[in-house]
Amino acid sequence: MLELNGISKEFGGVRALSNVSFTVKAGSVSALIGPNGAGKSTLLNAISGIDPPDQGEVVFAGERVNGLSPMTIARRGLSRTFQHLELFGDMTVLENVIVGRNARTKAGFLASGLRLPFALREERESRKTSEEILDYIKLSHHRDDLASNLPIGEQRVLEIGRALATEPKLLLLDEPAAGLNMRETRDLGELIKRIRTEKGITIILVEHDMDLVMSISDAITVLNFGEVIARGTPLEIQKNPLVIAAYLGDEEA
Amino acid sequence: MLILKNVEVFYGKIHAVKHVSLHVRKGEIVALIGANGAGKTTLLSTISGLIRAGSGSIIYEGSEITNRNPDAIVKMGISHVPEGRHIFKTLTVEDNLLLGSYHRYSLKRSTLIKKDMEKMYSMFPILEKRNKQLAGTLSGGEQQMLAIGRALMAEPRLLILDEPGTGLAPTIVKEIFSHIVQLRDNHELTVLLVEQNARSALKIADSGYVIETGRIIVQGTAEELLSNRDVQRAYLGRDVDAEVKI
Amino acid sequence: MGRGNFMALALMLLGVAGMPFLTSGSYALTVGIFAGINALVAIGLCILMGSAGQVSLGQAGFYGIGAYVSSVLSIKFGLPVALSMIAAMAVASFAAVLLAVPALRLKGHYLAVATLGFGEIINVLLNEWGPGGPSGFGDIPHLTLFGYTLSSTTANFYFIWICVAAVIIFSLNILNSRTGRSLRAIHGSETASIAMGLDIVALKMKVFILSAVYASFAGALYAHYVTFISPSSFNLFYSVLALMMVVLGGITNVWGGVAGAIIITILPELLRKFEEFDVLVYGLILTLSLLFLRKGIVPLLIEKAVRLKGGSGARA
Amino acid sequence: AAPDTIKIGAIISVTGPASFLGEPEKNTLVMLQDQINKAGGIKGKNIQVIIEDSKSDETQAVLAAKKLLEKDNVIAIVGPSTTGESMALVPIMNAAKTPLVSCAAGAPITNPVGDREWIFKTPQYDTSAVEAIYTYMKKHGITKIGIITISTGFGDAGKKALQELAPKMGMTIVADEKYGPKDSDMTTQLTKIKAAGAQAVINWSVGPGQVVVTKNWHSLKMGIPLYHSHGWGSKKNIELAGKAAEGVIAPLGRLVVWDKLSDTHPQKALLKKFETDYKALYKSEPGTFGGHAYDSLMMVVEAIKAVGPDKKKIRDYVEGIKKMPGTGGIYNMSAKDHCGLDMSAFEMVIVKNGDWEILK
Amino acid sequence: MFTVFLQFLFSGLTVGAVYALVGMGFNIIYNSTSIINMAQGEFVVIGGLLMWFFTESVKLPFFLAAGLTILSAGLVGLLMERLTIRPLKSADLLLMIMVTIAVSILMRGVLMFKFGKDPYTYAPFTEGEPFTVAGAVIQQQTLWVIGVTACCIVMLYIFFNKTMMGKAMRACAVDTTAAKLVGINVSRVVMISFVLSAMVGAIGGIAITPISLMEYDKGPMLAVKGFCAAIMGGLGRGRGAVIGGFAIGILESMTAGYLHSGMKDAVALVIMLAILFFRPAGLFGSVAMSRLRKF
Ligand SMILES: Nc1ncnc2c1ncn2[C@@H]1O[C@H](COP(=O)(O)OP(=O)(O)OP(=O)(O)O)[C@@H](O)[C@H]1O
Ligand SMILES: Nc1ncnc2c1ncn2[C@@H]1O[C@H](COP(=O)(O)OP(=O)(O)OP(=O)(O)O)[C@@H](O)[C@H]1O
Ligand SMILES: [Mg+2]
Ligand SMILES: [Mg+2]
Repeated sequence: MLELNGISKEFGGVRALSNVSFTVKAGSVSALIGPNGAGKSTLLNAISGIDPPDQGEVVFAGERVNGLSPMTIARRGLSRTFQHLELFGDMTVLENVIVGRNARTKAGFLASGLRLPFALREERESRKTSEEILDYIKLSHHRDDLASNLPIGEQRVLEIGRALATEPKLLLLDEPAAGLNMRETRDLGELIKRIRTEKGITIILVEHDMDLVMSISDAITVLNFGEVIARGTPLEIQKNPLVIAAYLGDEEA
Repeated sequence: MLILKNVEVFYGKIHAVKHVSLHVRKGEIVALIGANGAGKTTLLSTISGLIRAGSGSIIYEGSEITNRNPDAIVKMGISHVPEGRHIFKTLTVEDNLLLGSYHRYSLKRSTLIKKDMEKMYSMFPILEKRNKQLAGTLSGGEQQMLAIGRALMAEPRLLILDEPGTGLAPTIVKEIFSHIVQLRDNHELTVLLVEQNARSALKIADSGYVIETGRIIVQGTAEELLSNRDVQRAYLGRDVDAEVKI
Repeated sequence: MGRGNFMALALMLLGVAGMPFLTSGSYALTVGIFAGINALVAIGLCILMGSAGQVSLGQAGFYGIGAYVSSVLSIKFGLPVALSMIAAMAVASFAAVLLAVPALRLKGHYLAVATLGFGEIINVLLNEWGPGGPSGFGDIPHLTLFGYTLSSTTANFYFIWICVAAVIIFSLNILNSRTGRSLRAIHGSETASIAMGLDIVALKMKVFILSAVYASFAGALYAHYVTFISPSSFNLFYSVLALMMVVLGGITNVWGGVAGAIIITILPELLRKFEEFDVLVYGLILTLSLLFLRKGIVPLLIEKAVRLKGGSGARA
Repeated sequence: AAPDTIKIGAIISVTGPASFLGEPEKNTLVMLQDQINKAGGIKGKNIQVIIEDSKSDETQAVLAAKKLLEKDNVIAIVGPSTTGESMALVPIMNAAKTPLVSCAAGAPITNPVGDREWIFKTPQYDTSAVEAIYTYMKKHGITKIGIITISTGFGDAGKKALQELAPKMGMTIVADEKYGPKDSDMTTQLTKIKAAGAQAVINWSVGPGQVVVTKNWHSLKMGIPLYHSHGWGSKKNIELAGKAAEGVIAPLGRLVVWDKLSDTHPQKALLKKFETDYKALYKSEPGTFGGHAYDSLMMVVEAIKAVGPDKKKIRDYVEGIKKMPGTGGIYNMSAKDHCGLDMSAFEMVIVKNGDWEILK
Repeated sequence: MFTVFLQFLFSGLTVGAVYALVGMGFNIIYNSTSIINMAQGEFVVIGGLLMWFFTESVKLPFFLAAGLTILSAGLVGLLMERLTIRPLKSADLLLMIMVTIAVSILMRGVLMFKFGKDPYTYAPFTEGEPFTVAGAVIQQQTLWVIGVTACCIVMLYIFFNKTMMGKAMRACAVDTTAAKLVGINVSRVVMISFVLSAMVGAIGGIAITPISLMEYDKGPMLAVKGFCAAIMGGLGRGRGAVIGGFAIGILESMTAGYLHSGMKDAVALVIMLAILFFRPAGLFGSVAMSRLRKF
């Protein structure tokens, strides 16, 4: 599904990513963990084209996508959420999701302004799909609330819902559990699992909550100082001394 | 050291904090636990003066600080690490830390403050490496470290922490907590702590309060709370019912 | 379109239809005409700023292009006025693309200055190369539609306000649709919009064009009604005035643009009796109303209405 | 107002960029109204001059005209102050069949006369002022000139007149420069004019710009004379420019130099009264522009005196005015000329010792 | 030829110095609030007109008059902030900017009421013949203007970069909540920034009036030019406004000199647009920084 070859990225002297390569299997949940500043968010930006890499190749669904605009990449079926929530705060929950449908709809200024039949049809359909998504992520009761008025936990879920509306093949989640309490984190884990199994969407997850990471991922990649220091299943990673030293710390220290 | 008596806070018509009274003793770490939207952030912001209390009184070291301006409250030795970090995004890391010491800054003290900055750098080495970088370009976790470091630069006697662990790697959270414990033990720092991970918060705390929809519903020592079944079920992630079934 | 909008539109049309019977003579109608012309500019600015979050201090440039191009084509090339108006809007769209190229990279104050610069450049060009130079030129023909020449004030009044109504409907349709949502999304978060697959470059470009088309249409209407134009009607002062209209009326709602345009047009007329002091009183009124209205008149009214109904009301 | 007052409208740039015109104009109108009424009005009826501020803006001028015509039912309108505003009113006045006597100078206001049936103006033609300057220059052997004009309607009209008449009168314009109404330094333009080898500079503007040009001209020690337009005619300009104004020449209406006229001059008595009355009332000088308002209003008043408050009759009377002394000159209107002044309205005036002096 | 060039340059410097001062005034307020204060031009006008009032009308000695003028302007800045900016608190930025426009209209109304529409001027700081440099003439007052500008530049540089107060001001604009949390009295800092920028504006007015005259409605033009200068140099950057101001002044002068004076404003603006195209945050502004800020 996704193949990274030698991704490097530098910010004025700071080497945020150096020669990162790995592949993500279709239909899996892959976690990306590592200390603060390891380059995880930078990597997600590189993959989604928001901040393209200096070097290396991103192959998505068999095609090279680096160099393409984030918009094009999104339309090819790659969607994401953000570490610092990036919701459209002045819009309602439903509207936020409908915007996600934009990648799959067409009506422009004239068609909308003149209410051409196809635009109206499209509008009805996006509304319907979006409401279904709200049901799916269990936010229907907030349908007409402003997104900025939701508690953080639900905002994180809403971002996932908005990303789902673009009908992605690959979903990148950047710290979706940050600011969530235990119960919400558990619900989030369930949601991610459902998205994987019911919708067959491949997921890359960046997260510091190890309980969540260990319980839902198939494979884990560990970054440190912009380099991949380990890859493996949750069990392997938990035992890896390098990872323990760099990131996990001794259990119950 | 800090006493809240019947504090109420409103957002327009929303009654966010209802008749809250609590007591933080000098040299104690007090944990405040509650679900999302319970009113924790609101309460902390009221203490530090960012939000005005509707009624009630807040007494700090014997003097009334209810609805004082935040800058006056900072000068009295209360420092607040807010939710959402609120670092100065377009200033450098160094300037952020320096501004932390704003209320005690004077030319005479500048070498002293330099030294304090070194301390922060040794606590968060990554910040030193990034010291000329604009704070807004730091990674999420680095920003959180900066927010904590900036608050410590004020040399507070009471530190208010609102979810300091958010976005931080597990090792760092542990480190920060052990620092806080050290500061309490060696410098009599008093801490009011809100943390989503209630278990780890209660582990370092001396006492705790549980707040739900704006009301304090349980209070006690940390041990009491850790062993309270309702608290366990609601906030410590332990599925008591399931365990019982097994 | 929503009930609120429908009712507002019906009310507006009723008012327009009744105006000529309620007032004697053409003074009030003339004020109404200018209010309508300003409303067109303000609606475009509302969409540009309120929805898409793009500041513009250059609307006078488009307004001027509309007036000049249409006038010149109809006088010098003898084009039918309706045709020259369309050509003027085309030229303004082209200018909007030219402006959008640098403007797309800018935001906030930088965008404000870039658009301001654009408006001023247009103004200098009109001064230097426009027919009549700074003194302007006259004898511009009235608009003729289906063999009927709009020379009377009443005819112009009706025609312009019908245009305003059409533009309002068109704009509301845009705003309550995929396009409008996309614009608001860009305003909310550009990063997220890109990640959602929005073509923000094209969208911003098009919204600039839309506001330019509205403003140039207004400019052409102005020229063919007054029949005399000079560059001083299309300077920065007008751009600022347009901005004042939308902020005062409420930037987030096209009705805000209409209301603001009406108020800003009528206000100086009401202040005539203050003579010398009108600038002072005008400034005072503006300052106070901005201080007390904040979100603008229309959003405030909607809020009031919603509160009266005591529930979650219709969004505009 | 009582029903037997005669209402005359006035549209004046009291505020806005052209307010330096509007200020003395408005003062003059108010003063004249009071004087006339105190003297018993016109055949026992008081006059009321309803002054509307056009804010130097054409749209506002149009609205003001509509208001005056319909709400106040005025029988004639005096003003506006600028050419653009006057032009914008042409169709309105023609449609309303009400006379307008403009206080602006632009030739297109009254030309072509065929389309300007109801429009008159009192300020001298720009071409007349240019003619006066060129004639004087030729006498003094100057043929190569540099011109510098303000980028407003006033400056533009002057520029066109200067360019149009230059070949006819044997002048060559070697440099043609501009500046904006709020510019604060014109040394660059003047340097260029000097470098182009001009024998004299002509500045065409009103407002503070001409003072700045004068100061710059002085400090550059350009060594060639500086001429101003008829917009220079205010003592205030000499005061502001200080010693830099010494030696500056301009074609001015006789208002500013009335005390230097011979007692037999037909304008003298009128000018003297106007100037002294104005000074007594407002502690400043009416200047050329106050004079325009004086002439415009007086034409209407004279007409009403003669033929009564009837729009058509007023128009016909004004068109028939002959040998009427005013502040701007001696008016001779006709069906072909709705201004009625020529070059003879001007004197060439030089600044000497901080005062005006008529050149022979 | 060189003489002519030099003369153009001097002219550009004279005009540019004022743009620079106005631009710096913008920066002071921008740095502490993110607001662009459209009444900045009126501060310059107040400086010029009050100085006239105190020297010519009240006949006070120069330094006393200048001091009083600067203080009065500061007071106007203070009143403006307390009466219009402070009540708005955390309102939308655009609204605040519109309020400053409304206030500028109000100020013009008051100035017109008090001073009328006539231009004013007074004697240059030092009387005497202009200096001649390689054939080009430079007035003494021009040197004063440039000198005063330079002093302001240096003082403001030290203030913003070397003092804690300066840093605190910048902090206020970035994040008010955060500023409060580190103990900054945000309301006072904002007030100080208005006072300071009013004073800087007034100083500009005092210096320029003997050269260019001053009238009640000169403000908007100065504001527009100063705004362009601040943007061209990069908002918030002291040296940006200075370079921007001089660049615009010199560009205008050179265009007038070598191309055509009618196009001078347009050419300067076209070049500014070109600069913004390649450097969207101005000459000295950092794109990274502007990305982190909404305005
Ligand atoms: N625009 C930038 N300029 C300079 N340095 C940057 C920039 N963006 C990121 N960095 C640096 O690159 C490093 C990697 O950042 P990144 O955001 O990818 O970390 P991360 O792994 O997501 O960390 P966290 O877990 O804290 O979110 C950090 O040290 C950060 O300071
Ligand atoms: N600015 C605001 N305006 C209106 N209501 C608010 C505002 N901020 C918070 N609230 C409401 O006040 C209540 C308490 O919110 P608060 O942020 O204090 O909760 P919290 O316990 O900190 O939650 P979290 O765990 O999500 O941080 C919530 O119901 C919230 O919706
Ligand atoms: Mg990250
Ligand atoms: Mg909280």
